[in-house]
Amino acid sequence: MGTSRRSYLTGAAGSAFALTGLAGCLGGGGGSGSSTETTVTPTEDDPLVVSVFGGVFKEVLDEHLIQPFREETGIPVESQAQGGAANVLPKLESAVRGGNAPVDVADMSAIGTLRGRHSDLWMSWSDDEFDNVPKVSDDLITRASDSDEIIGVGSQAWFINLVSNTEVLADPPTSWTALWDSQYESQLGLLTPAQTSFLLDITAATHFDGEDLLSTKDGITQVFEKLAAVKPQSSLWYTNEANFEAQLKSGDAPAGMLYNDVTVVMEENGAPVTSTFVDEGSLLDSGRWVAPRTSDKRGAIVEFIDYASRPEVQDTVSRNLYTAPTVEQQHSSLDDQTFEKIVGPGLDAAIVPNYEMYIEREQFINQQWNELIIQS
Amino acid sequence: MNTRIRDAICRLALRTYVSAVLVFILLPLVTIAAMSFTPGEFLQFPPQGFSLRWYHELAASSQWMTALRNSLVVALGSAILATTIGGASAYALYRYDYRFGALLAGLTTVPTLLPPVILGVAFMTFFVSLGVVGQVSNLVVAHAVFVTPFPFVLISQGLDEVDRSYEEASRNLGASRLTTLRTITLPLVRANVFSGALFAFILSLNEYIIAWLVAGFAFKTIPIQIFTSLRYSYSPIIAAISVVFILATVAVMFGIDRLSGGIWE
Amino acid sequence: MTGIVLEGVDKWYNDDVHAVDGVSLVVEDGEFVTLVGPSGCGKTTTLRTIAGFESPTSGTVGIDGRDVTDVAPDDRNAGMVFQDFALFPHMTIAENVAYGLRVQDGHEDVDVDARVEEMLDLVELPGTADRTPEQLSGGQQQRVALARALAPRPDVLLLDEPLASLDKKLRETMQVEIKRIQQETDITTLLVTHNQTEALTMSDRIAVMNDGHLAQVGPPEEIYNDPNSRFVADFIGTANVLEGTVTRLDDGVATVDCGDHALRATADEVAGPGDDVSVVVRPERTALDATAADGGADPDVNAFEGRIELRQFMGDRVEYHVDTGERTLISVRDAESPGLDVGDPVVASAPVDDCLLVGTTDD
Amino acid sequence: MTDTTHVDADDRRAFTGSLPSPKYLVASYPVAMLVVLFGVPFCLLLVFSFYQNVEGGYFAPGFTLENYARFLTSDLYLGRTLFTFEVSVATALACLVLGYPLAYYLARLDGGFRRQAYLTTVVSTLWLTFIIRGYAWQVLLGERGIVTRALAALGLVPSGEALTPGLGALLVGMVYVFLPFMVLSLYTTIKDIDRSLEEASRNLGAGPVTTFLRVTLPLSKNGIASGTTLVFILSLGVYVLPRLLGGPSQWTLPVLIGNQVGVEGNVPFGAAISVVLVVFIAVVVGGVALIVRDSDPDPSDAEVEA
Repeated sequence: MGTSRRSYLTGAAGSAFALTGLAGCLGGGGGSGSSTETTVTPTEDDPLVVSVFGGVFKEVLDEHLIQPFREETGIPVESQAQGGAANVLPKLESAVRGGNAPVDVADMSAIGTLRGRHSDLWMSWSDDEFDNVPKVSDDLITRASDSDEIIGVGSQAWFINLVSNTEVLADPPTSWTALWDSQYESQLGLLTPAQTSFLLDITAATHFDGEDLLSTKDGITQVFEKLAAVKPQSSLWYTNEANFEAQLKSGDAPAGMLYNDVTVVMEENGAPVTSTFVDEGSLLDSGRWVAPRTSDKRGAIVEFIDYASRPEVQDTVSRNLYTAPTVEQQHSSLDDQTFEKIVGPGLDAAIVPNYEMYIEREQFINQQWNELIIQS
Repeated sequence: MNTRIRDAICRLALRTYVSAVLVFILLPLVTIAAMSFTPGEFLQFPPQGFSLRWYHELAASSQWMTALRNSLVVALGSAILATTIGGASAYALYRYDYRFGALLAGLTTVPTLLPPVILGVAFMTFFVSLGVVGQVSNLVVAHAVFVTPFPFVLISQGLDEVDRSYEEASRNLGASRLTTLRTITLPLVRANVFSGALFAFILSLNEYIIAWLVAGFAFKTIPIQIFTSLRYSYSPIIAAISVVFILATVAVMFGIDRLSGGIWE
Repeated sequence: MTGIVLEGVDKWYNDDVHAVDGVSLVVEDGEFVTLVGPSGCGKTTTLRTIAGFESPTSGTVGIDGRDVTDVAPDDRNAGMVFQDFALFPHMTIAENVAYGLRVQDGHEDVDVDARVEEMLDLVELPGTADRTPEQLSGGQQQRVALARALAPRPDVLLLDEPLASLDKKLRETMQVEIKRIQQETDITTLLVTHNQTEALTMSDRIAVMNDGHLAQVGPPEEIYNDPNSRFVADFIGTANVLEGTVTRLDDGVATVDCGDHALRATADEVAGPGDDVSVVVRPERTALDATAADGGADPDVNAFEGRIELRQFMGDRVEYHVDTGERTLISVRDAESPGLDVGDPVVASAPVDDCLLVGTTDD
Repeated sequence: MTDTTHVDADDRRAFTGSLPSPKYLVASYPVAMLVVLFGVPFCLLLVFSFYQNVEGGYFAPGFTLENYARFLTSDLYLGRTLFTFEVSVATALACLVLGYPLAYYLARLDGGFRRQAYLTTVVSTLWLTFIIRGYAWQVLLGERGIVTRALAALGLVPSGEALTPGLGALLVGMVYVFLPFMVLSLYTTIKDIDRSLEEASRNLGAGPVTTFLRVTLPLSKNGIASGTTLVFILSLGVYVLPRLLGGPSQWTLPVLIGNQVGVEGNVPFGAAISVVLVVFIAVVVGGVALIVRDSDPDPSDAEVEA
């Protein structure tokens, strides 16, 4: 592509602007110019709005993060459940373009954070605005592409592990190579779409000695060719965890890939399932606290993110959600047994997805992926 | 073969078949209803015991209640808007001749025949282009267009049955066009107007994909909330809200039926 | 002030249907005029043009001395009774009757109530105020429709086939009723009907309409006794019509060659020798006699020999169809007169004075 | 809708007077609303289908045929189009076969109450969100669902295996959702068939089957055409059921559109697929209208009954 991405964006923004002008009063002053200089203090009528993933996530974060934050700082705050990260971003993008982002802080997937960075959606901060953020693992901090400013701070991290039904499989698989093992023909539950599943990274790490291959289109094609061989083993390509959970529990799909935190909860509820940290490394995905740059509550946002990054808050959330804390291990006070259960051999042993690839080659990867999973 | 026996067999086969289809239609509803009364954590059929636990949890959940309120607001708004558009269109076409009358009728009826997802994408591009995103009114407008055919068709039917001489008599007695519309035409098609509005309401209430594409970030209607929840679990709370929705839908349908004096006859 | 004035009213539909063709008609104050004609002759369109539901292509409409051609229906003050009565089904009888007053400004409730009562008394339906239209019989609905039309004190009353949906007995009663009410209120009235009996019994004057234009306007007696065209003669009452050519004309008596007969008929100045004409004879002016009774020819009487083909007993009278070879003549006699049977040879005779010469065409 | 011979008296005044004709005033509201709120979005959909997608970002205004080229040259999308078509045809035919006897029975049922009760049952589900109905079938066809267990007990499916997601589950769900439309379409047609025609046929010695095939079926062809077309068109647009009851290999075009726009953030490509689907539907509707032009197969009429 000859034209730079940014010029496309400017064009798009320009046309949006023109139309906004046409729309007149409808836009409510759709000006999306930088408003980071002014900061408004949240009030009960206009609280700090934090959007988080739904389900158990919201329940736990409400109790162990939102509530304590309000009690300690007195800042009015309310949480909202957002849909799956993937479909939230386009809406957030349109909202920010319209100049009226509906939330002040969002718990965004790493990929979503980067997509937002491409579209220049996020507010940025310098390191010295925070006290606790420096304790967060560097891997889990996202910075602006043209400066050193922070735009996303690790909220939670979670592992995608190999999981299996202990009643059906006496000997649970421990290596990603199981996905290619005909012994598991039509038995595995696998995640879709590509940027949720990260099977490309897993394939590259398992069969191609690392991720360098994924930096070129040819390399990606090569990985896809290898990946095609997992199809016979798949009994279910799922987007809804609940779907696979039911089949895993029943033994319908006795093994597969699933979030460690979800599986641990199932296990504790008495389901015959186990979650295994994989030999080649489990896949580590994570969320970021981000703030749409159109928010006018910069002060409270910084305070909130810093509070969320406190080691003791991180530990409490981890104990309840079984997600991994995002602060470096030396700051964490989790006992070894808990740490083992939720972080396994540690953050460093994990496979970290090549997030940039999913964004730069989005269309190509999606097309290949759809052909892989849809076409029979 | 004896004709009478043959007829009897035919009739019996038909009746058996009809019963089977009715079971097929009712089974899912009955199952959901039964499961919503489970006291346990998980969906079970048959349920182990009877409890209103999940209905209490539903009522106590701010998420579900917010979604319910959103759904009702959107459905009410879009039903009203759709009824004004569909009603005006029906009235214009019934009252006057236009060279492009068929075009107006087509424009009014086509939105229901199009795949909703396409309407959703079209509205998304529309509101993004306008730079108006995340407003509740967006969804109201989108749903209104989607459901407009229903009030249009029902009110057209009603107007069709109204003898033109009622309006003429009114005009003849000195009533202006507007007074006639208000005191004669509208009262005579009132049942159709309400039926049309109720259809629009119920359709909007139950619509998912347009709502999902058009609704703002974090704005959830009940269908969106159900779909999102299904991602995480098959909680009996979904069965409970479904039962509430089924009852509401049946109640409204019953109302429509009473209003229009048996729409199926 | 003149009740209704139509001047050269023309109505075209879609440039190809000429529904009303240059109709000019004056209905005087307090007069009862009936517009009569077959279906599709344009009489209803004419009435609707007066009410304002149709707009004339050309010509003017005047009501009570005012040109209302471009006035909306609600400003014409022309009360109308519709064929199907059009009583508002969602209102009570009282609300129906009051409607015309309610939609006008400046009427006190007590006045409206008094007027409703007065009107219901007028149409002899007291005590029905709180019922709904569907609880009333057809005749009662008719009366309510009349009361409703009259309540706002219209300048003129327009009746569009008001009796068409009633059975015969009721129709006769209502003819009398409508006439009585019209006389009591002394309101200018235009009635549209296709029923000639209604026209004859109720009207001060009759306007016969055919194919969009007025064929003849005049008092009932004139229309009946002195039709100006074959159409009018045929449409109003029953008529024997004989076609032929004028061979002679003297002293207002024409001799017409009808093929098998040479008839003598009273002629208007319209006809001259060589004209194709029709001769009209009313059945009741035709005498029937047994053949043997008469031998010589009376120059003032036209006689036809024939046989009784059909005998219809009508209660007070008997109608005979006489086959005279080329045509069938209809004759009516009192029921008391001596009976004739089918097959009997007879002579049908009509005095020259009662044989009327009219043009062959409808004009 | 209006008789063409009637011309309102007010029209003339409109041309002679200075006020705008109420005729156009009345129509202007729905026309304006529909043009602005329906016509414009639809045109924008078309416009967006020529925009360029920006990877990792949004979209850029411009003109490219890339989106259409991508669709038309990809086995994936052409294959999905075929699949969507097949599923819709299968649904329409299954609804016809399953719905006809029921509609016939209801139309010929004498008792007012029983017919009312049955009809109410049939339409009771019609207005309920696809999501709840899809969810119900997910549960019923799940590995512990009673339908699954019943079928397993009959030896029709292996026991303990979920039937969802899968093609079977999708078809069951589709038929479940669209059967009421078909039944209502057929019901109104069959009800209007004069019963004495059937009796005459029986009277002439034809058996019930012959009577059905020679009399009832041909006379109800309008209902068959409109019901089948309606179900087919509505089936083409279903999004929720393939998502809830099918796996990726059961995804239809609407799901792909939803994914492009809502998940992959590729609005232009989603718009292009939408346009293709609309054209496809228009061609089908036009084709059906041509075939049964003189027998009034107005699908919107059938919808009305619904």
